[in-house]
Amino acid sequence: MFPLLSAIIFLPVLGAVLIALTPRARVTLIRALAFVFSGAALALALALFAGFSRNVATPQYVERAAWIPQLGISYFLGVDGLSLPFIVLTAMLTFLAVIASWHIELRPKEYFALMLVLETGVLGVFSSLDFLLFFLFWEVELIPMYLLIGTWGGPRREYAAIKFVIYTLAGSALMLVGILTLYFFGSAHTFDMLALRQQGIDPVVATFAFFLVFFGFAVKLPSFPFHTWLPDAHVEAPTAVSVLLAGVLLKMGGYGMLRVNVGMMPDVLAANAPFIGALAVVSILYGAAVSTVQHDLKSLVAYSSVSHMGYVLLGIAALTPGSLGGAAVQMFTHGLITGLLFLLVGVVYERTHTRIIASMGGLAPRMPLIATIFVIAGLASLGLPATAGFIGEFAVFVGAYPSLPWLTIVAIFGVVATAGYILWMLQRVFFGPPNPRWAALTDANRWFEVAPLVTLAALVLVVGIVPSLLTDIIQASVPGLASSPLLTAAR
Amino acid sequence: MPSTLWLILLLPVVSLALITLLRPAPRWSGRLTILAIGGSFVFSVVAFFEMLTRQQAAVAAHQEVEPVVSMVPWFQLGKTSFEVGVLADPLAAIMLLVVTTVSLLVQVYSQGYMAGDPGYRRYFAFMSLFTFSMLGLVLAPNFLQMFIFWELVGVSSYLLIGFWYHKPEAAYAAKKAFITTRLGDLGFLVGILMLYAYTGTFDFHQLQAAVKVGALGGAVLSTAMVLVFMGAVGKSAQFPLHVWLPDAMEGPTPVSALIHAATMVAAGVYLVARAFPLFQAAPTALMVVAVVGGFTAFFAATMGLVMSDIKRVLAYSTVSQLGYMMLGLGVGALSAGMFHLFTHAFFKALLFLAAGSVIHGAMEQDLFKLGGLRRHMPWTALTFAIGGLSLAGVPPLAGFWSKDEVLTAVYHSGNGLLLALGLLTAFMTAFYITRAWLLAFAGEWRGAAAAPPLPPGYALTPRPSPTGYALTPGPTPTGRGVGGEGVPAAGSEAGHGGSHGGSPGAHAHESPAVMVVPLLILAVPSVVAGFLGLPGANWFGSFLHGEEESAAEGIVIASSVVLAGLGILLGYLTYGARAISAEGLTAAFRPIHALLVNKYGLDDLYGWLVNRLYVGISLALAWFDQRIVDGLVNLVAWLAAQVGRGVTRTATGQLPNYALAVFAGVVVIANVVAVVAGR
Amino acid sequence: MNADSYVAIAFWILAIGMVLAAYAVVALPRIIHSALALVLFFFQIAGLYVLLRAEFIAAVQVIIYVGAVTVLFLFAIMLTNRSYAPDSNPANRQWIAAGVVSLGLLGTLLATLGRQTWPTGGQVPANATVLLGQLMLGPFILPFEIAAILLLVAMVGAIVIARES
Amino acid sequence: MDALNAVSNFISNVLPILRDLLAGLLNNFLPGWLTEIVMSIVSISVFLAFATIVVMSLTLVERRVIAFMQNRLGPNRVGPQGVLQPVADVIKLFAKEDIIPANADPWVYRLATTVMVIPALLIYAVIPWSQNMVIANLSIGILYFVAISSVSVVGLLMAGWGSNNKFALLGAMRAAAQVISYEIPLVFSIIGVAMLAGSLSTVDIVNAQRVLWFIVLQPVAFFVFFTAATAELNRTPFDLMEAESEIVAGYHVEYSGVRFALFFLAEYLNGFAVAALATTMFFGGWLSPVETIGNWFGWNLPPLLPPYAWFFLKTYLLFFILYWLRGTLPRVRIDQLMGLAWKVLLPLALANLALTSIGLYLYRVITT
Amino acid sequence: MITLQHFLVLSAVIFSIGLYGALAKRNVVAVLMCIELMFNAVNITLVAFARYLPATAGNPYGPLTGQVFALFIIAVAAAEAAVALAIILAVYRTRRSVNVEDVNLLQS
Repeated sequence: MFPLLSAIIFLPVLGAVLIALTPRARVTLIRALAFVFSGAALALALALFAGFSRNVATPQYVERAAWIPQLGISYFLGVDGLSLPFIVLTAMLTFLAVIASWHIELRPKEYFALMLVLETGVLGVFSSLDFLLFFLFWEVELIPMYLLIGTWGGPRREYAAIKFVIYTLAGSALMLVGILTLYFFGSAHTFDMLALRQQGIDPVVATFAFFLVFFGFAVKLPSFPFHTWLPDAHVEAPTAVSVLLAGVLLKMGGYGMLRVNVGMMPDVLAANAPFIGALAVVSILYGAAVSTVQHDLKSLVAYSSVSHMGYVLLGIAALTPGSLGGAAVQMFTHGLITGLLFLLVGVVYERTHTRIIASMGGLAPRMPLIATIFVIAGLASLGLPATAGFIGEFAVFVGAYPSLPWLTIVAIFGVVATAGYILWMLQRVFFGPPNPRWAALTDANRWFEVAPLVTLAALVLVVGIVPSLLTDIIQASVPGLASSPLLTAAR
Repeated sequence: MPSTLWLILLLPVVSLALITLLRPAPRWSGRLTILAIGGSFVFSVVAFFEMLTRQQAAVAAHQEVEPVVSMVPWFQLGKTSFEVGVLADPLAAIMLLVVTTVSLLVQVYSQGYMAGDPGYRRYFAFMSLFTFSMLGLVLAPNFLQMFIFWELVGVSSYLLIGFWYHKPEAAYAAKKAFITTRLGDLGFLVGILMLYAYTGTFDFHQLQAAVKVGALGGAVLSTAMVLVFMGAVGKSAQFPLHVWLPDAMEGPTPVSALIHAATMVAAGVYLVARAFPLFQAAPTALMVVAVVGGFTAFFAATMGLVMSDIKRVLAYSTVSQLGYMMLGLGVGALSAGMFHLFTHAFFKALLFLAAGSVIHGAMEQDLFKLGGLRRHMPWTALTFAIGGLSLAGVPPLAGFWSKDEVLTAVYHSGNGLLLALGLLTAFMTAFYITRAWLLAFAGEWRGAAAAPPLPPGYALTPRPSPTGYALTPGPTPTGRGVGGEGVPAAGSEAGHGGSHGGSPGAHAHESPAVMVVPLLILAVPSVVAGFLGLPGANWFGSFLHGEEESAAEGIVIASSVVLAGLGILLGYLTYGARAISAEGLTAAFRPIHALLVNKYGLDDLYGWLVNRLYVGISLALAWFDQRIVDGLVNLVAWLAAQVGRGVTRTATGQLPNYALAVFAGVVVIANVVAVVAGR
Repeated sequence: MNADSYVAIAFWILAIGMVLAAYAVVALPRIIHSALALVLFFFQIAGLYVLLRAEFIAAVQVIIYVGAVTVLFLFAIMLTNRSYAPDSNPANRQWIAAGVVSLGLLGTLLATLGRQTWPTGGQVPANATVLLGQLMLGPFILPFEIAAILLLVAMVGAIVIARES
Repeated sequence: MDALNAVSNFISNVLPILRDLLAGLLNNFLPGWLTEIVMSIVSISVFLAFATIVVMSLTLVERRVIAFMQNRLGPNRVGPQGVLQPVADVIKLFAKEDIIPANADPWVYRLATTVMVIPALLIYAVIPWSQNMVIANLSIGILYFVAISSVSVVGLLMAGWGSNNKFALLGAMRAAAQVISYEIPLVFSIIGVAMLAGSLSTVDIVNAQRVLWFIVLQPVAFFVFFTAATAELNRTPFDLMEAESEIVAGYHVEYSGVRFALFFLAEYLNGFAVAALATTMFFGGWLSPVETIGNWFGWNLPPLLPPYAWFFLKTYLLFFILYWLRGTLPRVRIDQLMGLAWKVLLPLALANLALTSIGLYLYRVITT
Repeated sequence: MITLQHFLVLSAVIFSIGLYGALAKRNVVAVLMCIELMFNAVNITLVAFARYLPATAGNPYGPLTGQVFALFIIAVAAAEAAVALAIILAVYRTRRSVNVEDVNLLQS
């Protein structure tokens, strides 16, 4: 059988190698290579999407090869309903990010190569079914991100990049301890994620491992109070990198929680659900409140991510089939919406050369297309029905309410707060009397600006109107995640 | 029948999609919208008559009328299947009729009113979106879909209020409207979640069945229904979430007529009506509905007394009338509430459109600057008067019958306080509408016709709309070609010639036919719609319920008529005959007047809550985030750096030192391990 | 006077000689003497290998250590230290600590060795050299090749580093 | 025939038989371990005497041969035809004063000679004078030779350093560099032979040549071996470290008397050992060529001479080549010296090795 | 009777002597020599294991792998010595010293 997953994962890195071999001066060729290889990965991911059996819960397209058999480590890939959406999302956002980076002038060779390497890392995380392989890809993604932020970022890029890397590394270091705890203290002695789901482990040890791993994912998610790297990283990162950071990298945290904390230790999660749910609710409201008073457009969107990923955490904490599915949907839709928002912030910044909200205003007549899409994205972000944002939030609420009613009710206040800061931001940036300072600005008028914006906006609407495209896949595996034999035995 | 319903629902979407994707010429977008909504209207009529037949058949068979339902699965997640579809029963059929009729007329009217606006196409796209959302709401078979379209009408309202987004007030009002209603939706959402958590369904009929078999009830149901009612409070601008509606008048007047008077704001009422069987099973919730409705009716009417903006007067009147409807529903009279909704839709739309005509013709909306317009715009004056009288409850106009039915129901409920509030409201309503009419149409012109100041670099484009000056950049007057200002809408050319710069009052003129005709059309139901619900021969109630309503109470009719008459008289004496000095009244009731003008300080309170308290807390949290949370992170980094700096001293650069340390470590560790392992 | 006795005699002679030579390497004040003591040590260790029936290793030991490595040392000494002064091989400031650590390590090692019972009676195959060759080109082919590459790299590297630019 | 065979056997194995005889004699009245010690001392004495005689003979022959080549007489006064000349030389050298330079490092200076001579003697342990006349038939015999011969480098450096003389030091370093460089092609050339024989043992290698001498199969290896060995021996034309015109006399410039004699001894012992090993590896060792050629044609010819006689004959003939070279060739330059090692001999040896491997592989494929 | 333990003790002693020298010597060449001592001490153990460990079933080479390891160590040691001495020469050329303490670029 054709190793479709391996092909998807390693095509980008192949492209990166080719780019690395291309002479520095041939910028067009470099762009074309990045375009072709990320596009090829996307095409294969869509093929995967098309070929995926919707009614099978177990991983498909499995590839398995012994790697370090002495330690039970293998090269083990597969997609199930949880990972497929994120593979597609990653491939798509990277492709769009490549397009949106078309005009990068500074070291385009390194830029595109790193972006493709990043894609490989992230795709690997979403496809790995071996815990060590998972961890490996988890770490692989860090370095290109560090360089992308640290080289192409804003004025405080080094600070932001180092903070990002060290924070994530701190998380992943603890996560590694957790992984090893699961390996050594479990009954299975394997890194096979599917086998780890079945294994027996001492509850105290499991709790220990749970929180170690949880911390690693919570940093990535990010959940309050581990979120402060995010605004810094976003504010400093270049547009396309922000898109990937918010659209894809954060999802690794939620994905990991679903895969590991829910999939392997649901009983521990159930025991600590109120605590984690409270963390989620704090994230939601705190993120929204802090968002409201941001002066920088980008950090506003960044904090909104904290808030939105709080819904994911809430869905996970609630641990009902519906809420888990909702969490997965919310992650996917947040990827689309926040990706779109960062792209928009990017094109606005391209024109105004400022991101300070107070200095904008009345931009809408100057850039109607950007404004229109910004409004669509904003409405989606605040969870308007018929946009993607609604599906995830609503599903999380529906799923979480029976399990954590009070926390859910408090969390719903986040919806209003979100509406508050999004609309206020729109009002201050786009509405109001036209500012003569911006009289000479143009609308998004270059293909590499328009294409990603329109694509993502269309997707936001399509997913909102026909969510079954997404939910059919998630439904295949995600709701069953919590039903490990262990959990049933514990209850 | 289901296909008819689907067509009703989907036609506006088609027009929305066509306008958005094809970007036709502005006037074609208007025509497209009218065509689509006209289609919806026709099918609504068809559906109505079909429903009528069914209903008669059901009555003949002594059965409850069976609703028409058509469902499609939407998506599935966890154990929940989310479905959408259409449902039609008599309630929905009436509402469809109201929505499509008023919509159609308002769209036609808009062709004149919005002519030449640069956002003409956008306007009609939004209008299509709104119509679609409203129809979806009306046809919703379950709470989920209700909520979805609930939000969608909210966003349509947001978009349309903020249509002239370059006006800071409009942008502000739009945001305020959305967020305020969303606050109510929050309760709505929690209510839905509660219901779902206890029954596992969103479907109205399954919920009713659950109530019937006793699976749902008691405190749970009451709580849930009160929460659901919160949604209605927000959307129907009931106290305490009414503050957005007057501000919403920043939108174009047809929008105010359609959305913020006739249809969308009635969605709250419709929601309560739709969930009425559930409310009936939760008397506490119903009581809350009645009290909130009654209080809002009175409360809003008081503010209507002192408003100077013609649209605001109407807005408060809307709030007040919505309170009536809620009151009616709250006391258990579904048909009374709905009937008032039905008549109110017509006469309030009429009033708004007439007010729009005034604004359009006189380019002024401050009552104290208007005056004497009946000579310049007789049709407008006439239709406004008809609407006003209907609102005031003068028999035999439509408003009289419906309001009377509500009051009768309140009377039957035996709650004296609510009845008193209702009657007082009737008096005040008559007074303020008389005041508004007299100030606008009687007397002499008091205002100027100066154009509002403009920001530098922008030229005023000659346009009939006074509230939304069109702004295009100086160097490129046509912008991206969105609705070129030179493109006149059908029939709107007439009488624009000297629309500005003339002597005071002289420029005022009657609106074009495309605007006047809808007024006249709307005037008809404003007069006669009440005959559908005559006490004793209540066709409306029987259509809704399949049974007769209770008879009228003479005393209620009498007192309401008398009070309305008194109100009109007082208004005439004050503002028409000047027998009573308005200033004197103001002076006499100075504290109250001030309170009313300041809207009881509620806006200020909310403003303080949001702008000071919430933003203050947010600022504090942002500070906390920067200094404490991030500070801790940086502290850890700083500590690590300090430790590193300290440990650096051991880095002598001397390899032997390092090697010594390594081997010393080896020795120590080896021995420790040996001791620990006991080997 | 059997074979074991010869082995024992040879072992003790070599062992004492080796320890003395090793000590001389460390203790002699002139670096050149240390290097020569090292040669002696290498030679003795080759003898020890012969005792252990590892003739091939012994030969390799002599070829590489005596013939190459020591010569390199001697070259290095001769190229860098022209002085015949008697203190060309001094101890540094941490020699006491180094002594303590070394003794500690020795103690640890000896204690560990003492606690363990070691197997006896293994047999080196008669055709050990042949087997060694088969091992190197069979199961250990990869390390063998890597060692070859390592040596090549080391050679090139040494030339590049040592060449006067 | 039996008697003839017995005589022939006695002649062929004269030394082992004598040794066993003596050991058996001693065992009668001495304890076993003492016998072993006595036997060891006797063997060593015999060997040393033999070595001394060989070296003396070599010096004499060299001087006479070179003289002949240079068309002069050479030493011919002491004894008949000057045969006692070496004895006179030895007496002269032993009688001289042993001078240690004042600035020298005395221990290193003294030890250097020992370190030079002992390996030279040790090499003889693996030289197979005949089937049974080998001191130690090591399984790694040839490797042993390589190993031991490399030790002399240390001695060179010790001598150079210990003298505390810049000419000595330079000479020593030149010599060391040269020896080390040539050791590499030397070893590679040996490997070809070892591959053909399938063993590193010298006895096995000789026995592997019963059908065909390896000089036929490995001419290149022989060339490389002999050239490299010449260079290792620091003999002309590779005697740069003793180039009088450049660095006076190289590393042993300060040595005199008996120590100088020991250097001399070591040099010639090494030279003879190299010749002996070349004989062993390429010329059939003790094997009689007569017998070998007879075997080709199926004739059972007698060996004509005892094995060790054949061996000595061949060895002396090879050593003659060294004289010949000395008499013929000029000294090379230092860069030519190194270039020859690295650019000519090493590639040749490697190519030879590759060809040998391929040939062996093909041979195995064909014969099996 | 010489047993494995004799060799191991010998190895330990030599290793410790080498360690002392490596830690306490000032001359880089001396340090390197002491490191060679340590290498050789390790080699003694490996070869001794090869001699004394009993053969295991299924492995025709038996404990001969010890000798293989020793060979690799010798190879690596040779490479190390070559490179190290080249470095020493290079350092000597720039600093005119072979004193370990003079090479302190790592000092912060």
